[in-house]
Amino acid sequence: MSVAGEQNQRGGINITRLLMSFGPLLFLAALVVVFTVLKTSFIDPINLFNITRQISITGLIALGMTFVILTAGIDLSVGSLLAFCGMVAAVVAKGGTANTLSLSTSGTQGYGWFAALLAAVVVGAAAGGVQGLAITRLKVPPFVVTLGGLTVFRGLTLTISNGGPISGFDASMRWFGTGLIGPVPVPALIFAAAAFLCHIVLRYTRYGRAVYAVGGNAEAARLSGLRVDRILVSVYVIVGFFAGLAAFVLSARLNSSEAVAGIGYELTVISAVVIGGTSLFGGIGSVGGTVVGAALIGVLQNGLQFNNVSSYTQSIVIGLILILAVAFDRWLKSRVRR
Amino acid sequence: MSVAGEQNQRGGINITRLLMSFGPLLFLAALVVVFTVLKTSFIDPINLFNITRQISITGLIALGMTFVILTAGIDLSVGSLLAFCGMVAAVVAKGGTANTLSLSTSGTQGYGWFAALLAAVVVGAAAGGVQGLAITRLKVPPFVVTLGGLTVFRGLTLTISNGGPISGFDASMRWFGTGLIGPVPVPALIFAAAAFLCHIVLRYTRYGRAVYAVGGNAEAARLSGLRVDRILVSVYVIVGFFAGLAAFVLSARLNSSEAVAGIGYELTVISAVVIGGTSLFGGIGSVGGTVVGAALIGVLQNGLQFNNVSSYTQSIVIGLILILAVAFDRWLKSRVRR
Amino acid sequence: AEDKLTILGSVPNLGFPFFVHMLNEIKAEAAAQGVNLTESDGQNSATKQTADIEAALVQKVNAIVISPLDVNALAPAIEEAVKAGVPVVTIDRRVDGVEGILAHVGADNVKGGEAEANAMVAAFPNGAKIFHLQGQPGAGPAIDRNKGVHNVLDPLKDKYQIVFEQTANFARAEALSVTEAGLAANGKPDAIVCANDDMALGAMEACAARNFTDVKIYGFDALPEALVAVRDGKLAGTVEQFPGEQSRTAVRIAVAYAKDKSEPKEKLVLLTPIVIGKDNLDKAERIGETK
Amino acid sequence: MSSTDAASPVLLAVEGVTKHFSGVTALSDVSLDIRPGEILGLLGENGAGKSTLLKILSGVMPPSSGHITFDGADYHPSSPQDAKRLGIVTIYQELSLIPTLTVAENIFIGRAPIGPLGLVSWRRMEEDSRAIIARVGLSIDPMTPVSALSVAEQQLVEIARALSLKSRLIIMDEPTSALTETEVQRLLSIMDRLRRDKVAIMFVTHRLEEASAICDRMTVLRDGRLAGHLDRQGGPIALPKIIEKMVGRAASELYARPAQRAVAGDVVLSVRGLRTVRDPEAPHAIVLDGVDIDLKAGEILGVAGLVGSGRTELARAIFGADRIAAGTITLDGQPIAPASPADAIALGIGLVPEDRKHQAIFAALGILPNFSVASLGTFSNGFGFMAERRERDALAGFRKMLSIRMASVEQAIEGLSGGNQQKVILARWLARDPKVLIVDEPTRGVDVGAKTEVHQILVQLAARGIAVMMISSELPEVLAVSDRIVTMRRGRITGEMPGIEANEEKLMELMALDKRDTRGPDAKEQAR
Ligand SMILES: Nc1ncnc2c1ncn2[C@@H]1O[C@H](COP(=O)(O)OP(=O)(O)OP(=O)(O)O)[C@@H](O)[C@H]1O
Ligand SMILES: Nc1ncnc2c1ncn2[C@@H]1O[C@H](COP(=O)(O)OP(=O)(O)OP(=O)(O)O)[C@@H](O)[C@H]1O
Ligand SMILES: [Mg+2]
Ligand SMILES: [Mg+2]
Repeated sequence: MSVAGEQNQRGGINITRLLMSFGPLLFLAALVVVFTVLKTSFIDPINLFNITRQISITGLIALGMTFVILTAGIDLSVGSLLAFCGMVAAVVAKGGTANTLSLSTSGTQGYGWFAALLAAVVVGAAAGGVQGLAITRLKVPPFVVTLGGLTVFRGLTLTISNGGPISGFDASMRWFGTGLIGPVPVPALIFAAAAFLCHIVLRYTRYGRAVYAVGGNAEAARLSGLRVDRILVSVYVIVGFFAGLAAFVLSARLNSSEAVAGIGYELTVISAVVIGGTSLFGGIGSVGGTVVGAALIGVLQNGLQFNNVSSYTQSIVIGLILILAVAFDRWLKSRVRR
Repeated sequence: MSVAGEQNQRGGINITRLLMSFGPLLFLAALVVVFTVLKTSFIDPINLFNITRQISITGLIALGMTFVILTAGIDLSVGSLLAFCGMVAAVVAKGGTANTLSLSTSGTQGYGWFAALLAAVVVGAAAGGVQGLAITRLKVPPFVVTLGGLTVFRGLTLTISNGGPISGFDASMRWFGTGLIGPVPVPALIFAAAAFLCHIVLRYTRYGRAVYAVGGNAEAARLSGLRVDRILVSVYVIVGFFAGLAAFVLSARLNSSEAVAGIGYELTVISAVVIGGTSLFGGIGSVGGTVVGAALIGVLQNGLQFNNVSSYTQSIVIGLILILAVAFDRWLKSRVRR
Repeated sequence: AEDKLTILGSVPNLGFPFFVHMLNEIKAEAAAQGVNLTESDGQNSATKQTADIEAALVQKVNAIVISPLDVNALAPAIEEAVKAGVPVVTIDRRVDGVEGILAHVGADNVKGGEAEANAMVAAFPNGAKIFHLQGQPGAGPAIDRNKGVHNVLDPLKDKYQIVFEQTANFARAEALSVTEAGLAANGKPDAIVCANDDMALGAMEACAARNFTDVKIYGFDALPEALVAVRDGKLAGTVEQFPGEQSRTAVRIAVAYAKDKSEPKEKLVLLTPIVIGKDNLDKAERIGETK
Repeated sequence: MSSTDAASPVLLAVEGVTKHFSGVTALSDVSLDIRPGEILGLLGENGAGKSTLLKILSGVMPPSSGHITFDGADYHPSSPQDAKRLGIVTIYQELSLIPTLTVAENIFIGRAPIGPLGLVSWRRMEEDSRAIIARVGLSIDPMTPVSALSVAEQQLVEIARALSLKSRLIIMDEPTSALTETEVQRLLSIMDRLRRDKVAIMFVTHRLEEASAICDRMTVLRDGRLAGHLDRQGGPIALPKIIEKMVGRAASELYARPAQRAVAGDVVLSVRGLRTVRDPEAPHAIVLDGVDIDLKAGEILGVAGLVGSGRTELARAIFGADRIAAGTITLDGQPIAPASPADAIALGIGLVPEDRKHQAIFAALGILPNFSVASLGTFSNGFGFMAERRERDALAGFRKMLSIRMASVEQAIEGLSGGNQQKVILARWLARDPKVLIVDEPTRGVDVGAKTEVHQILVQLAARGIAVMMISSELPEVLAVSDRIVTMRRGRITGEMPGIEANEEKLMELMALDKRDTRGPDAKEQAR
């Protein structure tokens, strides 16, 4: 290989890198342009902030899911776990399962927002940890364990709340869902901060390296001295933590924790991660991609609703665009071969 | 290697073989015993036939899904595709989308059960084929393509029927859902025949062995001269065909094709396949296992219902048993050398 | 307890509070009548509900009280029960075309949708700009309620414009984000008509966030939470279909027949749905739960 | 051996073939030809482009430009099937067996014997495949899944499969890299027989003695270009001539025995009575049957043995990768019981595994993370953040020291040639500066030049006081680098001698008192 070849190679790699992150981003930009042309008010700050707030719930879970999928795992239980953590948060916030129906409760009975938040994330992380242990100790594939979790957590949630919602939180808790800092919705800020943190962890820490290694080749990782099982458990703890955090924000936003919350979220969340370029076979992917993937789904849904497209047609369009976005990304990458 | 060693080895394989299929089977047997002890009428032939009829719908799709998962693929669209094919069958059977509500319609307007059946399976196979082509040509992972398919087919179904069901088929069509041959429900017979056929195809034909090879290592299969892409497309055609067949049987049984049919079936179907010992990583599995897996889920649901277990508790128990069944299977296999 | 009668009480989906209430009332009435109850949750699947009926027939229940998920899809199972000589009373959703159903107790969802739209029309005699949030596409009540709303509004198209019509799948979180999009795209509407209370409460949050407190929002089902919102003036109204009364009546009819073959006085008991507003809160069945 | 019949027509001719991979030119204007009944050696350093050329010929990838004819007709295969149909059969460098299927099914992939009803006859498949693998000296049960076989056994299965296909040209990309002398000899004699049957063979190997012994002609590649052709004129082609063509300068001695070093120091690692259990996940693994072994600081201990003698198991047991049933391991006088590789690594033990693709590399990841994965602690600060600067500097050092050829450290490791991948893995362990380094087939697939470099590295490590245990199936290599050599057979140590006294005959005698019979009665008894 000649020196010229080497330099060329290096240039090639940089272009690939750029395109790898730009593929979904280009697609996102195109969507925004199309929707703006269709209806200019689409890019009103109000609407854009709406979108950021809307994607923040599934986006938070998608951050955790990125860790899981990077290890070649999957977590189907996130939607149910979100409902479960939300219910736990509600019980803690209100000091019981009794439903105070007044929407302006001062919440004196309960333990306040901080305890609720703590309860949600701790329960989420613990539930994730239990699933992680089932995966590593019982050697049951993640798909199966978390599919079981999907029904178990839903059953637990319904049992706690007896099917109904628990509603009415105090203003300090609701702020996390509905508040603004300047013009920016609080949930969007929470999502941004969490995404930044996850990016740093995955990109710049020893732990992040280990996650990629385990996903890239678990056997080689073990023979390189990584504690593969611990790392696997940890990613399910992380996704559970984020499900808990998302549950808290969602409950705060709706002023209610519902037993039916989060149904089908697993597919939205996994879509966001995969559209963002993370490989379901592990080892390849990034937080930035996931954020773009979540944004793409959010923009698509909002934009179609914005144009009052019939819900039947929406389903069809969203499904096709999902496939096309990933196909476009693949095609771009294949243009610039490694 | 000595002759003694070889025999030993061979013996080992047979025992394992047996246990591999017996793992879930033992679990199933245990469940049946437990439910019978709890309530003797559980093993009434009527109830057992009810169970076989109940599992036949998801069971049929699970047969097709076995092919897909053997190639390390997945199909999330089956539930929506079922609804779509069911709607197509209804339109053909009734000659339009008009809803005749009477149960005793003679269906003179439509094209009869055979045309409906044909339409359902052809549309199903074609839809599967299109997804297969998207997977092989656009290089989009099966998870993504069929997730897109999940929403696209649902949207199409709703569009055809404008949200409502299409009901009221003639007696000859309904026979496929509600008829009996001797004491045996027709859907159960269809399922049994299809399972037998799939077993023969997978175990005793070159095509079947190629499916295993592609799932074991697609690149190696390609280097060995197999037409990997064609085989991949074919398995999605097969699962689509079975979704169509299941749709026909379901519509016949309910005397109605609903736009909301099949929601969440993908998870039940994949559970059946995986509980039956088929590996989500491809290359390992069997039709027998899938049948046992489907039966296990059916028995569990029926048995819990039979004992009037609350539906919330049912969710919890089903989720846990799903995990335990697979864990038990793993544990058995790890006890006995291959 | 050997000779105690057993009845099956089956509802479409216990994930929704409406049906939890319905089953609770069935339970309470069954206890009051001194019969055993086998509970069934359709889990939003016609096949599941069918399977539950089949299991109950094997167990030889004495009567079935059922709110079918889908009247067409459950018809064959109900027919089977009738053929097996088990009396069936349907609640809320009426199954046509099956001979021999003992009785139906219900309040028509189409009528409910009409009542909801009429209440809105009455509140805006001069016409209004309307958002309409529909239920889960394909689900029976979603279809019927949608039909009812359109029955009233379609002839009045000129005055009552539906500028934004989307599904929010009966879910609060979706209603919130769908309404947000609607508000951003179309500005403030005069009224939002929703196919259930959960969506109404979600829409309410979205309006509150934009300080659009004078939008009249209508829900459906008269859940306690919605009743409180109506009381506080945050929702304009919600449709009451008396599910509890329906359930109790149905159980009474079924048990009476099962005990001594006494035919019900009426084969068809129809309760007229009403819209609960601030002024008639006391008519709401579950007002007692709002304390 | 008959030399090529110059009169016979050319079977396959390659003219001016070039292949680019986004910026890299893997092949540039390469031409060669081969006739029926001829064995053509294709030689060159790691990354010279040999595998790329062979993949083009077997239809895996198209050339960027150039012209190929087969049997006088244009030949543009678009898939491996096209090649197969013409009777071109390939044994790939990266093994291409299906791990989840049985040996028999792998042999009959796509052409399972069909019974009367058009259904697959499993009985015939089993019987026929038993005969086919017997040809290459394998006597395993054909119904064993391939995933349970060792690398060497897999390679033999692959060879057996290729030989069982009707072929006019067989392309072999490093078929012998995992084999020991016995199997290699058997393969060479089969090749000779095929030559007499007028089959053409293209043969790639880094073991030049082998190539010299069997090839009629050789084509040598260097940096993707043709470096020249060599012809057997009367006798075997001499090694120095080959090396000179390969590296472009006069050859030094191939396996230069490093100057004898100072006598080794204290015993660092001591193993007594080591036994392992039969692992249900790897039922074919050799069970260690009471191994005693000592490893001294500053020495290279060579471990020789036939395929399946248990050398890999010994390494894995010491490294904590497999469960131990009985026996003790002491490190620096302290008893240790590593329950996982992480434990062993923390104690200062390193292992370069034999199966690079499955056990060592992270194919999709860059070279940098591949390099530092075992030393994340060293290359990160107290807060767990990576010190990337230090990491890059360290890699740059090793890149120079081991002359690793790469475009950039960002590049995915799968884009490197096999030899260069191996060097990255060596660098991974060197970065940890272990007390004990076990290398299992360290030069598998590594070219002569690099091989010598690896040997030098091992010697330097020993000189720094590291205890090195080298498992190798290449006896010349064992003889060249080892200070001391032990031989293994059937999970037991069968002999030991100073490197200086050893020669191939003595070792072979200790390694192979009887034929490959690794699962004999005693091994089995032990398994209970
Ligand atoms: N898929 C690929 N993408 C990019 N570069 C590649 C690819 N395959 C091979 N190369 C490059 O082409 C060159 C030739 O590689 P090749 O595998 O043909 O070497 P080789 O002679 O077989 O080496 P070895 O003896 O190590 O097997 C190398 O520089 C390698 O990095
Ligand atoms: N990673 C592994 N995990 C489990 N078993 C393995 C592994 N690698 C090799 N084996 C087992 O080792 C057996 C072959 O013996 P082994 O490889 O130990 O012999 P060896 O003396 O190391 O010879 P060689 O290195 O030439 O193969 C195989 O049947 C295989 O089951
Ligand atoms: Mg090569
Ligand atoms: Mg070995």
